[in-house]
Amino acid sequence: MLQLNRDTLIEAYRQMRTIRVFEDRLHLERPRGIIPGGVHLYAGQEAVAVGFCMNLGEGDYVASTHRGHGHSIAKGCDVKAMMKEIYGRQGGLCNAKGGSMHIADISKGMLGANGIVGGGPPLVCGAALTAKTLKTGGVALGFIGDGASSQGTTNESFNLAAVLKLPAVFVLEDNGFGEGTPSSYAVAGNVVTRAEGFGLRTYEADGADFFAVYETAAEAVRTTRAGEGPAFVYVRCDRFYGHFEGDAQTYRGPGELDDVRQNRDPLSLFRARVTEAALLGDDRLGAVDREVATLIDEAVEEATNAPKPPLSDLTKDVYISY
Amino acid sequence: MLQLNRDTLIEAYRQMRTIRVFEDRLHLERPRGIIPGGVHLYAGQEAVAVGFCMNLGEGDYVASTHRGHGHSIAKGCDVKAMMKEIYGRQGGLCNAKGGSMHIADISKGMLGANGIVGGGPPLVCGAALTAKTLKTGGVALGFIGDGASSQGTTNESFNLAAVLKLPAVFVLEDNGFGEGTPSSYAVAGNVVTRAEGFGLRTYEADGADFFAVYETAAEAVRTTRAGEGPAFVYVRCDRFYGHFEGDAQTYRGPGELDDVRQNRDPLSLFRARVTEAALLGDDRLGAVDREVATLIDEAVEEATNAPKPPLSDLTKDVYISY
Amino acid sequence: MPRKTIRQVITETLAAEMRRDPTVIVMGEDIVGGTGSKGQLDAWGGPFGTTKGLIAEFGPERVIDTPISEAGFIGAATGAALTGLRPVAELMFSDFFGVCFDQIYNQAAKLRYMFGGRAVTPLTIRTRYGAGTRSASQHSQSPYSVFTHVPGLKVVIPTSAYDMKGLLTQAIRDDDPVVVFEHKKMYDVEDDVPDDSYTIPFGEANITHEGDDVTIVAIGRMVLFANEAAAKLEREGIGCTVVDPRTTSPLDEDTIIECVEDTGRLVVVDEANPRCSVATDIAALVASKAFRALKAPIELVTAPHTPVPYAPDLEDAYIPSPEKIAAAVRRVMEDG
Amino acid sequence: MPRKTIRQVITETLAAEMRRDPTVIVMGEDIVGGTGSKGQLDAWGGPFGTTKGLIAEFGPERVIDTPISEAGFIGAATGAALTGLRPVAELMFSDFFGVCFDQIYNQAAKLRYMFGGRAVTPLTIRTRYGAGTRSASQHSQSPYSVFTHVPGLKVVIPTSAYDMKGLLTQAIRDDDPVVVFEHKKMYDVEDDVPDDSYTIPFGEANITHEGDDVTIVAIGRMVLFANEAAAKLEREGIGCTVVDPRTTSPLDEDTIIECVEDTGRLVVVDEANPRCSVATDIAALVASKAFRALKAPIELVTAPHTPVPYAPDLEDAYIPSPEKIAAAVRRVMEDG
Ligand SMILES: Cc1ncc(C[n+]2csc(CCOP(=O)(O)OP(=O)(O)O)c2C)c(N)n1
Ligand SMILES: Cc1ncc(C[n+]2csc(CCOP(=O)(O)OP(=O)(O)O)c2C)c(N)n1
Ligand SMILES: [Mg+2]
Ligand SMILES: [Mg+2]
Repeated sequence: MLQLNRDTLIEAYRQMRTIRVFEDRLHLERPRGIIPGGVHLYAGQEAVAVGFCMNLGEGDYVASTHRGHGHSIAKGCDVKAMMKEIYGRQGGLCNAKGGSMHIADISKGMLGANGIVGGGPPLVCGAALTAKTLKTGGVALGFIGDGASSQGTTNESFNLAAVLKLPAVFVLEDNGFGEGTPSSYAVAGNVVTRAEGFGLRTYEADGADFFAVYETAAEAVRTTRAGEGPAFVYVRCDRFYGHFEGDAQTYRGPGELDDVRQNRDPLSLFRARVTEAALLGDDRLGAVDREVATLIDEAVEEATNAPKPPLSDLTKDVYISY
Repeated sequence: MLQLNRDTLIEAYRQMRTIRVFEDRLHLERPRGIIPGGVHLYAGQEAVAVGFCMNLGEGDYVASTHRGHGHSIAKGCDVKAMMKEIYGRQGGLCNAKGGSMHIADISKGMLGANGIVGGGPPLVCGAALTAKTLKTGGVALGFIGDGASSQGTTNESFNLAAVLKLPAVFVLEDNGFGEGTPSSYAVAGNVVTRAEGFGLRTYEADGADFFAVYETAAEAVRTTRAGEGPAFVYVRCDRFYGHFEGDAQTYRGPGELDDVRQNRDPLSLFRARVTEAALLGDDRLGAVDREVATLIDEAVEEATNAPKPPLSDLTKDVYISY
Repeated sequence: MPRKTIRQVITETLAAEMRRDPTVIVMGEDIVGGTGSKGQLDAWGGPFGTTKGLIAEFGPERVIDTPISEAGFIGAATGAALTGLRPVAELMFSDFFGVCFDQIYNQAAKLRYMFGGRAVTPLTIRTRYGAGTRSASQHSQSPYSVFTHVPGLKVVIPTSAYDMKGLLTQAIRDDDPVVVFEHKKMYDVEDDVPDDSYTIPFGEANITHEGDDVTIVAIGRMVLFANEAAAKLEREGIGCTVVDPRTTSPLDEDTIIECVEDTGRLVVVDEANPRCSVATDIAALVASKAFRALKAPIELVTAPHTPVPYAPDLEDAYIPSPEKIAAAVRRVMEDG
Repeated sequence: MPRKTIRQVITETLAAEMRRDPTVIVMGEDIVGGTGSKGQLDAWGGPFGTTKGLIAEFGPERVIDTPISEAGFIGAATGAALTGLRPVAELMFSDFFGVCFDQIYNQAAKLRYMFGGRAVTPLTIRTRYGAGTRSASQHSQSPYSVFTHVPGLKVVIPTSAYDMKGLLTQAIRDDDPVVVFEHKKMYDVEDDVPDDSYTIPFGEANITHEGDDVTIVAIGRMVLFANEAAAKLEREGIGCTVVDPRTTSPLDEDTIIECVEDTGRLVVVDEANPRCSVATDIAALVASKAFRALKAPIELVTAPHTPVPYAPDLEDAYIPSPEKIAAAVRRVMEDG
């Protein structure tokens, strides 16, 4: 924690805060009926996306999941263009073709959210293969849900990455559930043992604790970049909202959600830690809060007012040439 | 070893010998051009199929691979009907529709060879689910190649079996290669650790040693049948012929194959053990050899002379009703 | 007769068949929801509530939440079918067939044939299709042509609650593997449905509108749109016969051919992509077997050769509409 | 001009493109064979020897033996294409598409569209199809209709060594995902092939036989059979134009339509299963866009709606033959 300078801390907070406010706001806006499609909110898991992506550079890649807003923001996607995308408007990051579940910005190394559970890990291997083949020094990082750990593609990718000694990092975010099904039920055995069995270097971190995530990420990314082969990081974390907006989360035990929100909020914990250690004061943090609030207000405002895409877009960009 | 009575030993030898002669004979017949399709021979791995299947009963199931002759014989498929199947003739176990790669006899609990690497493990889960749901006391056993351990379906099945606590046994036959690619290259890490990670009870045995396989199989099947959940058995073994007939095996090191044939032949090792221990004499074993030779001679003779299927069979048995 | 929605009828049918036959089980992702959790069981009943309530009556041995492993659990359903159960597996969205199709098309569909007729695979797969929910390219497709292409599979696409009950009952009792497609936007479609069980045989089309001028063969939700178009065209003096094949495999070729022989004109409507589709299949059937009856070129009204876009206006433009169907009918009327 | 087989030309083309562009890599199962073994490297060069020799020139960084994980490595090829490589992945048999199709149809094919045109995926998948090798139901199929159905994919089915070189070169240089189908029984087809590189554009059909009476559109190996039938029919006084579309996506609709307008009769030949197939696709195209030119019903000569059987006589009966094609041509001649 002490190794991080104030600018870095501010940056970490800003990003986590941006994700949180982005998601909180979508939670409020979604019932109003202006956002066309469903959204899977990342609130509660911010420390994971930010802790890892702050250890990545421009030449590094991330492949995400259906719950992709946090990863996208952390990997540097334009927040306003993301909002427009979710609103299905012109100026959307994917020209309103993809929506929440397909947010991507290849120029930022963000290879896309993915509507297919387990769709991402093979793409991670591919991006890592590019880095290795072209000797760019880059690494590719894949976020994986606990539910996705059951998909064949995930395990195929672990093996493939290990066989080809790819510079790939797989981050398993165990937020306790895949839809309404607990990971304690659907994920047998122990995923860290599995990853070891596939020949990956394994790490663990608590996803509520930004500093733990950051340090583990630094180590996993550093060793992977150094050519030590692919790594696997298990992170226990929690999502604050339902699987999708509208999910009543009745599969949670009584008081479970309150407990999580109270005791495992990565933003509160971060704030407590940095203020206690007198590294940042409420004034600096409050300034960030206000800046983020303005950014998200503007993003929603601009998205709401942005024009819809022209109908001619329907048949555009299927092919480059046909 | 001493727990096995003579009849059991004779039966084990007969089955291993049947597989060996069946495969040796196919190796000789294949170049003559009467057998229409390709074959993947099991010679060298006999102790695995027999050691496991002797621990199964009529109500138990086996799902096999593209290298399925040994498993089929060991699970009680009719040898002559198998031969006719491979020859593509009437009376074939699958009415000449499937050939070597699809030999099956559901009435014997043999759920089929499989042309798809990794195709079998999900079917194993299904048969085990039937046994569990209908409380038949049966178990389902899947043979898996080292190459197949890389397929997503295999790992999905491990997890599924563990989550549903299915009476399933997965037997990984590591014969060192998937086609021309060594398992030491293509299978990263350690498959036993993987299986543990998926929550399976794990065992290991040397596939050249019938007695080791048999004992391990007995334990794995017993515990699984007793409701302790799915098991995984890793067996190191060797195939004597190429991946398919025609494969020159140039991927093997100099002397490698000779060494394997000389020192890791499960039949020679079995014979040496039972004769040394004076459990069976060369006379008894020789009698089995002669009986098996006659059986295979007759099988080839009958298959060669069997009529071809009528053309009307082409459109039969696609559906039960349509 | 009681009015019921498609959603209700699915649950009711599953329950009825499970009561009738103890070998019927249902399995899929979150078809219960909350299995093993500290909260409520049956938290979801599937993402559209179609299996809600089953766990209470039949328990976790017969109503099984699976891990997210479609190849694994659909293959398991196949293996279970091969050995004595009669499983109903739910593939949450048919868009996901790409992760599990081997177990469907190389295993379930072919086992009986490859094993020389000595295997029975009474598997039912329930799955969802269709655009219109603003769910973009990977949750909005209609890939039933791929399933129809495969020998050994039967493919069912019900378009009313009445048909859903009869066809789903038949699917579960059928001894061949059957895939039932449910449109995400049709769960609230409501009509008269008897309480008692009944089956509708596969391969028997339903005529949902009658008229002398043009035959419209429509698939799935497009039957509703075709009926709308036909009602409108009737007021314009153009008579349409709307044919709902109900199952694309087997396909009721006779009814389609008879209708085209009566009307002399054919419009095929399919919300799937246009290449190698059910629409081209039906057009080819008529062009080869009822050619002499045709007075005008066959018109195909389909989605364009593009993925499904996210933005609402684009997605609406992607889906064939009653207006586009009517326009195609008018074109074939003008054309001959 | 030197005579070369399709097999030779594939290796030659891969090598040429790898020399030309350092971002081209090849990957697949046993495309080298023996990687990491104590024996010889390049023990296989793929099951048909099509990649033999590449490892010696380009080394293991660019010629990659993968584990048996089609979804994993084809997805990796997709991810590599997305980030700057130009991978050529080999799917050993197209029958295996069921284990990896998600990465092909939901990922590679759609990324560009879903990302609003801001992604390029220059992926080539080489794969094998076709019956006739006595390999039964899971190693003999021709599932190109499934790929053709998918917007975002290009589908190439070369039928000569000359075409293979030009089309494979184009596939590798193409910035869209392309799937190239190679027939297992055609690797020894030999014809004149220049040593220098050239490309054949996609969507341009090739006319392999000319005649006035009937248009035969044939796919893949069926082009050879159609040419055989056409030669025989010519001696009987029936003139056939044989059209080889070469690519089914994009499809050269214009040439097909022009030929049918010239001859007035159409026979479509396809070794794949008949439902929702490329054959029905072409028939539907003509029935909708060249209907007025047709003098007779369209004939489709295809495999039956069955899996591929093992026994040689059954398998031979499964595959369309020159005789069956000729019979269909005679039928359309009699019919109008
Ligand atoms: C192949 C596939 N199967 C099922 C789904 C439906 N689905 C979407 S998200 C999800 C749960 C994923 O759980 P997890 O991986 O833990 O991610 P989380 O939602 O917790 O972030 C499921 C089953 C899907 N999108 N793709
Ligand atoms: C899905 C799939 N991929 C590839 C193949 C081609 N293939 C057939 S056998 C084989 C090797 C299998 O190796 P292993 O599992 O070790 O079994 P073994 O041949 O050693 O018995 C391969 C790659 C296939 N049949 N199916
Ligand atoms: Mg989760
Ligand atoms: Mg092996």
